[in-house]
Parts: sequence; structure tokens; C-alpha cells
Amino acid sequence: MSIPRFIFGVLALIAVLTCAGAGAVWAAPVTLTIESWRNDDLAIWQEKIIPAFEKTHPDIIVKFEPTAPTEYNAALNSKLDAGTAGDLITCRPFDASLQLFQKGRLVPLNGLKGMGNFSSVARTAWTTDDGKTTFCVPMAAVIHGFIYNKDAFDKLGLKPPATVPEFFALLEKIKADGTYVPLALGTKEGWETASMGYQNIGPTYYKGETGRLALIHGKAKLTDPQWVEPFAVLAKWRPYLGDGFEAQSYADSQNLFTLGRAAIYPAGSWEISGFRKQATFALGAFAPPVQKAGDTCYISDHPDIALGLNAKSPHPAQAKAFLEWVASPEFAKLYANALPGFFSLQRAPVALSDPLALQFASWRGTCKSTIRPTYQILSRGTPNLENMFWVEGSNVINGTDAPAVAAAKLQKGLDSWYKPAK
Amino acid sequence: MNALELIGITKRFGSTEVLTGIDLCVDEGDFVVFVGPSGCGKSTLLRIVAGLEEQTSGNVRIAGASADGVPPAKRGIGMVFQTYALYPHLNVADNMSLALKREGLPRAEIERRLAAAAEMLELGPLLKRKPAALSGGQRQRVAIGRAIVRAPKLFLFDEPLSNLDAALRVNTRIEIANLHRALGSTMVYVTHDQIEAMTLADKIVVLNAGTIQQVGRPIDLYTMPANLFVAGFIGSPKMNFIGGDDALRAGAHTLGIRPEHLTLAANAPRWSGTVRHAEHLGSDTFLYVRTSAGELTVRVAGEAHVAIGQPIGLSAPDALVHRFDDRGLRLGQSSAG
Amino acid sequence: MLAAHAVLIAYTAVAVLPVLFIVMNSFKSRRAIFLAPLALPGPGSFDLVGYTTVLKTGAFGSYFANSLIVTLASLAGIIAFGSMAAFALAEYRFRLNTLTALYLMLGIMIPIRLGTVGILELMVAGHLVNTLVALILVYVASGLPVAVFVLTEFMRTISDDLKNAGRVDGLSEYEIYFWLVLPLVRPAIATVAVFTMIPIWNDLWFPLILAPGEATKTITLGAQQFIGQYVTDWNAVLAALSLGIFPVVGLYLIFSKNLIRGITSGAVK
Amino acid sequence: MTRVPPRTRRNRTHIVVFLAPAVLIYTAVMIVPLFETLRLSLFTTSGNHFVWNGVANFGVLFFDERQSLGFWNALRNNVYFFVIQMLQNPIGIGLAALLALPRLRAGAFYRTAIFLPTLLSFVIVGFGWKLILSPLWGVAPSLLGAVGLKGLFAPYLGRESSALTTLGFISVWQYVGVPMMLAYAALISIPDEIIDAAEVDGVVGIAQFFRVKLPLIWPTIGMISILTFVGNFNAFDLVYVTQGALGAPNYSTDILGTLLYRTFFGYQLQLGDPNMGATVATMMFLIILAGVCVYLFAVQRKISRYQF
Repeated sequence: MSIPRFIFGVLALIAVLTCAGAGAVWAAPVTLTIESWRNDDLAIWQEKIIPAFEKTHPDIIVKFEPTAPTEYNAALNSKLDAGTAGDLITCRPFDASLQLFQKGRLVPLNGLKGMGNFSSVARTAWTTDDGKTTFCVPMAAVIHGFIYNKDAFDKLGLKPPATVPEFFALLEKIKADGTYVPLALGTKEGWETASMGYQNIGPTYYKGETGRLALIHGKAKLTDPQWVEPFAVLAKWRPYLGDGFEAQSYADSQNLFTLGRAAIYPAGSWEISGFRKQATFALGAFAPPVQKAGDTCYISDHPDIALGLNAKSPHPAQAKAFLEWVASPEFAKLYANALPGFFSLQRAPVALSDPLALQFASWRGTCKSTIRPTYQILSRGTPNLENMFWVEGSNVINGTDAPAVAAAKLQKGLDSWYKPAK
Repeated sequence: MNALELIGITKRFGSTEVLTGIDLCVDEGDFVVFVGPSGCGKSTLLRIVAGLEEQTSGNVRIAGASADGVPPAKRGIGMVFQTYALYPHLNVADNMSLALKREGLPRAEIERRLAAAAEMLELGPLLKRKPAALSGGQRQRVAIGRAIVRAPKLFLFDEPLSNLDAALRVNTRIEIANLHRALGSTMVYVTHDQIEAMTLADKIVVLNAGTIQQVGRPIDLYTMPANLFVAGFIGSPKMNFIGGDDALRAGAHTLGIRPEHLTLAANAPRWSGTVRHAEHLGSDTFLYVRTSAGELTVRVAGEAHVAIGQPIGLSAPDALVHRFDDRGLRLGQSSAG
Repeated sequence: MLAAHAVLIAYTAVAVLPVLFIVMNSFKSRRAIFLAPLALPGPGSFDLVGYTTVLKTGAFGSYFANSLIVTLASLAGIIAFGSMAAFALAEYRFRLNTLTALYLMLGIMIPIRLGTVGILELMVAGHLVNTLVALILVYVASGLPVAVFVLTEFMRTISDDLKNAGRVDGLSEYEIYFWLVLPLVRPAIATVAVFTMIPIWNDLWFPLILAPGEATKTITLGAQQFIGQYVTDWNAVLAALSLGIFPVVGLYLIFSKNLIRGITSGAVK
Repeated sequence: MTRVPPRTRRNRTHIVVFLAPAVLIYTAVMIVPLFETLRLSLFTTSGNHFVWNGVANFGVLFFDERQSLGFWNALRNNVYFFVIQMLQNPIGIGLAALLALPRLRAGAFYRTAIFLPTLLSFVIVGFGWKLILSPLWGVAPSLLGAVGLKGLFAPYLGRESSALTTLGFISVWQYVGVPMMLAYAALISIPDEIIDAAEVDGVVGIAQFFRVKLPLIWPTIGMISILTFVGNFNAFDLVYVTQGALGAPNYSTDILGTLLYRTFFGYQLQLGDPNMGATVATMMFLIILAGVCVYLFAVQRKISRYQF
């Protein structure tokens, strides 16, 4: 065999390898790809949302390509850096998306038709600090609260609590009965204790937006009583959690509840659609209890998800068409009902059909709304405040750190990089 | 025309010189054996002839044509390797016919040559077997067959018998000798075993430390070794060397006497000593005798009735005593007694 | 000997039971998995719902084909290019030999994931994103160091006489490599194949970054997203995981015939 | 016999042809991107540009309170994880010694079965063990209960004191097949004559293993150890799959791999910092390089190699 023949052989091998992959390259006239971490919603996008859009826009094909939530940021950033990300980017709230906008990855969307459907508050999470530029179309907010097993409550003759003492009395009764684990919460993954725990019950103590903004402006510290108290309450949850809660993962908590073994699930409204499918018992919900009867109640009503336009999209016009549709009331109705628990951020109220979702939404009228305290500005530096809340929230429930110690650690971490403008 | 001509071949690996200026002519039809201790460069020399290695300087001519820079396959050689080097995944027939196929010979011609070689080496029943299913001797015959089918101008053998047991070695030796007679081709054969060299060669080339010590017919090397090295290397048991006064008296630096040329002398022995050890082979007896000139080996035909520790006298005819100068080179026949 | 068997059986149980356990529960209903995890699937608990969910939801057939193409093509590339380089390093003496060998083995020490951004940029420049070729190139590059290392050691053990016999018979250097040496290091190739196959088949990261498209998704990525999607649907998760076990075990069994012979006669001695 | 380059002066393009594909693909796809990344550790980001920063990033990593605690904690965990993981070598070698017993039946079955976990992906291993050790699912508690040891059960993966150790054992479980396979191969390649000689000399059983076989396979054990070392310092997946990128609980399972992932790519609300990430990566590279060098120059030299 001569050298040329040999080289030819090698080239042929490479060619075969190339063809093997090239056959798989997608190539269609105008296809929009959506990057998202909501892989739970894949079926809903494919079966309900996208067909509705394509019906009115026959020239555009939309593909929803979600990544697992934990890998979303890393994968998206790599793809954006290399210019291979999809046309439409699902936006995390606040800094993660703000950073993308500042790096020029996302296009400003101020002039987009339908942006007027959103109040400035609804746009906060995807607007620059000076409030001038919005770069993602808000899609949904999620509300924290507690979901309970109605059958279990009926069997034990229990009623949803309104105040914190009632809540603990309730937990004590469930525990005494012994049939059910009172609270389905695990400390292993951290984000459960931070989101379902602290950020769920906290606003009642630090008075929602008032407390959150005071923290940002440096007028309050995490070591102040109103910020330490939620930790102290969380620590009291400990006896009411399931066996081995330290190793209980998020999925474990969900299973514990949906299989009917736990009575109460500290929740986010996004759980509704999943629980509807899996639970074989009636579901109820109550808002975070207040400290004493008659107090104003506060809920975490958190802008969670939005959609932006990749600056490198080859089809900006079509992508804008899609975003305009997302900003429309038609989309709001479709999305909020396809995914009960994801509440529209548009001004015009959306008719909801799911009773549990309606119940969550009704708290907007009776309680004061706030967003999660760590999301705006305060998680910009190192160490990261949100990550610290995950770790310390679990530490407090596990008994590793006393509430005051945990709060001191958080404040120290924050102080090391955050200098509030005074 | 010379079948093989080596002109001033040198070979260096880095700074070590393995071959220093080898000049040699091999006549058509000769069976030439390169012999020498391990590391003397004989295998390297053979590989240079084969084209498997490039000489640092000098020229190789095969059948009158320059072989320098010619790849092995184009040199018209056939080679038999020490480890047989049969292709393990090919059967015997394919092993033997590979080179012919490479040369593009017609199928019928390949078949004819294969059949002829198989006939000559009695490989007929083995043709479809894989090398792993053959005995050592059979593998060796296949390796030889692979060289034969090419009808080379020059056969090269690289220690082909060293992996065989003693009995098989003798048989194969005879087969190779027969083969040479039957084919009449020129053969170059490398071995470290002087018996193989003596029994097979038309001409022996003794190599040591990268240089040719002597070239000649086996019997010439035996009777008239050109230097101490050749004298010591050829012949078994080894030639006795005697230095000191004995040698000086004979006008030499060293005397050399083959064991079979020493005779037991009851009267006026030239050397006297005691028998330290005796080996009784039946056909011969080897005596190891401690004398004032050092230990001498004596070969006595037939059975010698000698007891260990017995005093003994030894003599040798002057005509059979080899004399070497202080550089180890052979001196002419001694005139003094 | 009895004691030896006792120990081996005990350890085999430790090794295999957790795996069997996953497979076993994948055939049970969700309630049965949770309430009696140790029970064998029986008439009351046997349920194929996990498998039907998996097979109906994801394009698992296409994921599987992608994984197989990527794994086999990468192995082919690693073995072809790795053995060529190993042959050059083992067979020829040239000035940069040692340096080249060290250079090629440097990669054993750094996780290739660190080069993600650079790799992605490279693939973008080559218009290879969302193609299986991108994955194959990455896996070939990351598999080469070990392959070169192992195969070089093996190739040094091949008899010089054999290669010289080939040269005398008129084989070119390429043919000696391809036709004489390659078949003889087959055990080593099996070894390299098994040890490089595992991380390729199981990789999550590069499929996610380089080829997340539906058409190019691999089965590991598909299963992982499936887990994200049905994080509480244990039937489906266990079924997806069980399905993921078989192909890699099958590939192992194919190569393993040569494996022990391979590690025995080469690099690790 | 001296290894000889054939045809030194003749055409040597074939050497280039043989090396080119491997060197080109490896350089382009692996080395260049890797060093591109490591280079970032000497820069810092200002706006959208990288600015030369010398070794300042390393100073931050080692001494700045915000970064260094995480780094030293991860490094300490890595070392601990490595120590636990090293258990796989004696276990694997012990199993190999049993498998290498002459006349053992069903050896191939045992080998395949013990190698099975090695073949599995981290997704399967992590998920499977999480379920087994889950206090809710009750597999491990009921198994322990069956042998009257229920009291020993704890949420191992959820406790700071036991999580990393548990992960180490899971890793041992998964990878014991590698030392087993390699040691087995080394053991069966010891010539029978040596074993026969030992038998004749009365060195049998356990003594034979420790006095004769083990010394003969030291080079293999050395190689296995270095592979364990490199694999350990690059470990990421197992922790990530079972404990998340924060190395829960309370960073007790955070190792350099997860720290790198968080720092480089970001996590949840934490933004990625390529420069600090590259700094962590460079440190990992240097640690591995140092370990490999120590092995090559200190350990391997002292190991006698025997030609069989």
C-alpha cells in the first residue's frame, strides 16, 4: 500500500465519521429554538403552547429545547459565549439575566409591542438597575405557601392554621396521631430550606418589601431580629420533619407528600400541576401563617421566569414576533392554565380554572406581595448570598448552627463585598 | 561476478561503533557463515545486507548491483529469522506466498513454486495450518520455505537454529546443507555456534568487536587460525594457550595447542602435571590437567584409564603447535624445537 | 477454596445487588416501589408503566442510535489514530520521540471539561455544533492519551523479526502497521476499548454543551433530562436507568473476551 | 537486542503520517482549549475584557477570606476522599488474589459481576445509592433491621460527619473493578515456575501471596495508585449527582471538582467567574502534576521490575 492510498484510507474514515454526524444536522428555513430549564414543561410546550403560536404563524417553526435546571446556567453561558445558543433565552430573574444583558447577549426589548401589558414592578426582575431598559418578556411568577393533604386533615379533624401558634399546634396534633409525617421537607439540597422554608415564611417577619429594601439600602442587617426570627422558627420545624430528613432530597419530599405519607408540604405554586397528577387525595392550601391574629399577611410572589432574545439570533424578526405573542393576553391565559401555579405577570387578570391555583392567586388580594430577598442585587458578589442561604437554612434546621450564628455568617459574607449606597 | 560485495561497511549507533570497515566478497553459490560471540555485530551486518538497517558508510552490492537505498523487498533476498517470524494470522501457504503476491506473480506460478517448496520441505500436509498449530521444527521449515519460494539471489539466515532443541538442530542443519546443495544458491548464515559454522560453511567469516578476524574455509580456520581470537573461538574443546617461558623458548608470545594434539607421554614429557578432572564420552575422553603452564585440556581418543590426581606427562608435535606474537597474530612455523 | 468462593460470592452480591435492585424496581408500580422496595415484582405490584412512559415520551430509539454511533465512531478514531501514533513511537527512533510521547500523555492529567469554552468555540468555527462529529472529535482527543500510552507499551513487545520479515516480503511501513502489528495487539485494543468506552458512553457534559439538539441527543443525556422532567416519576426514571445499563454491559461483553489477555501481556507489567 | 530504526536515511514521511492525525486532533481539540483556559487564570475581567493580573488570582484563592476558605476546605475534602478511595486498591487486589487462585470455578462470572458497577454511569450509581440510602425509601434501614442492626442506620448522606465518607465508599464500590482487573491480570502473568518454587519452598497460602506474589505486582499497584490519584483529583460527577454542586451538607462534600464547577460556570444565582475558575483549574493541574512527579521520581524508581 502506498502512502497516498494510506492517507486516502484515513481521510475516508474521517469522511465516514463526518457523514455520520452531518446527517443529523437540523436544517429548516426559519426555526426558532427556545433555551429553557423547564424540562418539566416540555410536553406542555410541545402539545399546547407551540401549536397555538404556529397556527397563527405558519412560516415559523418553534422548538423547545430544555436543559436540566442544575446545568442550565453553565450550559447556556457556554453556548452564548460560543454563539450557539437558541434564538430565545428563558431568563432567570435578576442578576443572571442582567449579566447576560450587560455582556450584550440579550437584546433590549423596551419597544416591543405588548410590553405595555406589564407594570414596571412586573418587569423589575428583568430591567436594568436604573429601571430604564427591560430585556426579557416576563412570563410568570410563583407564590409560596403550604399545600396540605385535605383527606388527612379531614380524617384528623384539622383546619388550616392562620397564625404561627396555630401552625405549631397543628403540627403537634399530626405528630401525636402518628399516621402522617407532619412536614415534608428535607435539608439535603439546601434550596428546599431556603425557598420553601425561609423565603416562604420570612416575609411575615421582615415585613415583605419594606424589610427587603431596607436590607438592600443598608438600613437593616441580617442579624436584626426580624431576619433572625424566621431562622428560629425554621429550627422549631425540626421535630416535625420525617425520619432522616437530613438526607431527604427534593424528590423525596415530593414523593413523601404525594404518596400520602406527609400531611403538609411547604410549597411553591409551581408544584400544583405535578401534584395534581400524582396525588390520589384532595389537595388544599394555606398562606404562610401570621405571627398573631389580625396581622397583615405577606407572601413571596416571585417573578421567576421570562423570555429574552439572543443578540446573535439569525432570525430576530421572527423571534420578536414570538416574544410579542408571549406578551399578549392570549399567551397569558394559555400558559397560566396549562401550568397552574405559574401566574401571569400581566396587568390584565387571567381567568384561572384550577381551584388550588386560584387559591394561591387569591392571596394576592389579601396579603402583601414581595419577592425573594436574595435575588435582587444581593447575590452579585462572592460569597453568594443565595447559596449561603441554602447552606445556612439547612444548618439551622439540622442544628449545626444556631439561628443567630447563621445570621451572623450571612451578614459577614454580605459585608465582605456589599457596600449599600447610603 | 560476486553474489555479495561489502565495501567499507561501518555502522554507528550514536557514538558506539558497531561495525568498523567491513570488506567482504561472497562468490556465487557459496555458503558463507558469519560467526562470532554475541554483540560482535554479525546480526547487524546481516541486517545491513538485508536492507533492514542502513549502514553509516560503505556500500553493499548484491549480484553486481548496488543495493544502497534499495528496500529489502527489492534486493532479491530471502531471509529466515531467528524467531521464525511467521505471520500468526496466516496459514502456512499464505505465509509462504505473501511476497510472491506482492511481486504480482501470476497465480499459477505462485502455486507451482509453493508446491515445489512444500515438496522439498515436506510441508504438504501442513499448508492450511496456522503457525500456532505447528511444532518448532515445522515452523522453522515454513520459515525456510517462505524464503525459498522467492527463488532469491541471496539467502540470509539469522541464527535460524537457536530456538530448536539439540536433536532437531542437528537434523535441520543437515536439511539446510542439503538445501544448499539442491538449490545451489548463495547463502549467508549468521550464528554464534562454531559447530554450525564448521559443519555448514563453504567459507566462514569470524567477527569480533565489529571487525572481521579471518575469512576462510572451515578447515583452514581450524588448522591455521589467523589470531588468538579465531584460534580460541573455533574448535571444541577450546584450544589450550600457553604463555610465559614455554612460549618464549619457542620464539612466541603465546603457544596454542588443540586438545587432540596433546598426547600422553610417559617419557620426557614436555609438560607434567596431575589430572584434576576427567570426562568420559565413550568416543573420547577429556582430561583436565594441572601443569606448571596452567591447566591444559587433553582429548584422548577412546577410553583413557586415568585416575583423578594421577601424575601425568604431556607432549605435542611441534608441527601442530600454533605460535602467536604479542599482538595475538599468527607467526610462521617455528624453526626452533 | 470454599472460603474463597464465600468471599467472592459475598462481594459479588455487594456489587450486583444494588444494580439488580434498580432493575427489579423498574418493573413495579410506584406505590409498590415505595412501600415494599425489597419485594420482587409480583402479581399485585408488577407494572410496566415506567417502560411505556419512557418508550413513548423520549425518542429513545434515536438517542440510543446516537450514543452507539458516537461511542463506536470515537472508539474507531481513538484506536486508529492512537495505534498509529503508538506504532510510530514504539517502532522508530527519531529525535522528538520521547518528547512527543510525553506531550501526548499530558492529557491524562487534565480533565478535558476545563477546555469547554475553547472547544465550543472551535466547534462553532467548524460549524460542527449540534453534530455528532463534534462529540466524536472531543472523545477521540480525550481518549488518545491513554490509548497511545497503553498501545505503545504493547507494540514494543511485538517481535522485530516479524516486522522485518514483512519488510523483506515487500510490505510497506503502513502495511506492517496495519496488517502485521494491528492484528497482534488486538487484546490491547480490547483493553483500550473497554476503558475508553465507559466514560464516552456515560458522558453527560459534552452532549449537553456540544450537541443538545433533539436529533443529536445521546441516551445518557436523554435519560438525565428525563430524570429532570419526571423527577418524581420513579417508574420512568428507574426504567430509563435500567435501559441505560444494558448496552454498555453488552459492549463490555463483546470486548471482554480479549480484555484479560490484553492487560496481561502489556503495559501494566 | 538493540531496537534499531530501520532505514534512517531513507524517506521518513511515514513517521509523520503515523503521528499526524493523533497529534493534530489532540492538539486542536484538547491541548489548545485547555491551555487557553489555564491562561485565563492570569487575567481578570474588567467590563467585557480580560486584563492581565499576574498571579494575583492565586493570592486571592489562597489567602482572601472569601475564596480561600472554600478552596482549602475543598482541598482537604479531596485529600480525605482520596484516602478513602485508596481502599479500593487493597480490596481490588484481594479479590484479584482470590480470582487468580488456580482451578477456581466461575472466575469469569465473578469478574464480570464485580466489574459491573465500573461500567455504570454516575447518573445510575448516584441515583441508585441515593435511593438505597434514603431513609424514606427504607431499603438500607430494613436491610439493617433484618440483621438486627437497625440502630446503625442514619441518614448517612445527609450528615456532615458521614456524607463524604459514604461517598468515598460508593466510589470504592463503583471502581473496585479497575484495580481488581489490573491486579488480576498481573497476578496471572506470574510464571507458574515461580509459584511452583514457592510451593516447594513451603511458602503457601497467605504467606505466598504476601511474600511472593505481591512483590512481583508492585509496579501494577503503583500504576493503579497513580490512576486513582489522578481520577480522584478530577472527581466531580459522583458528588454532583448525589449531593449537588454545593457539596451538601454544609460544604462537607465539596471537592475541587465541584468548587471548580461553581466558580467557573456559576450556580443558581452565583455568576460564573472564568478567571477564578481557571485559577482553581490551574491549581488542580499543578497538584496532579506534582503528585504524578512524586510518583515517577520517588516511588516508581524504588519499585523493582522483574522480567518474567
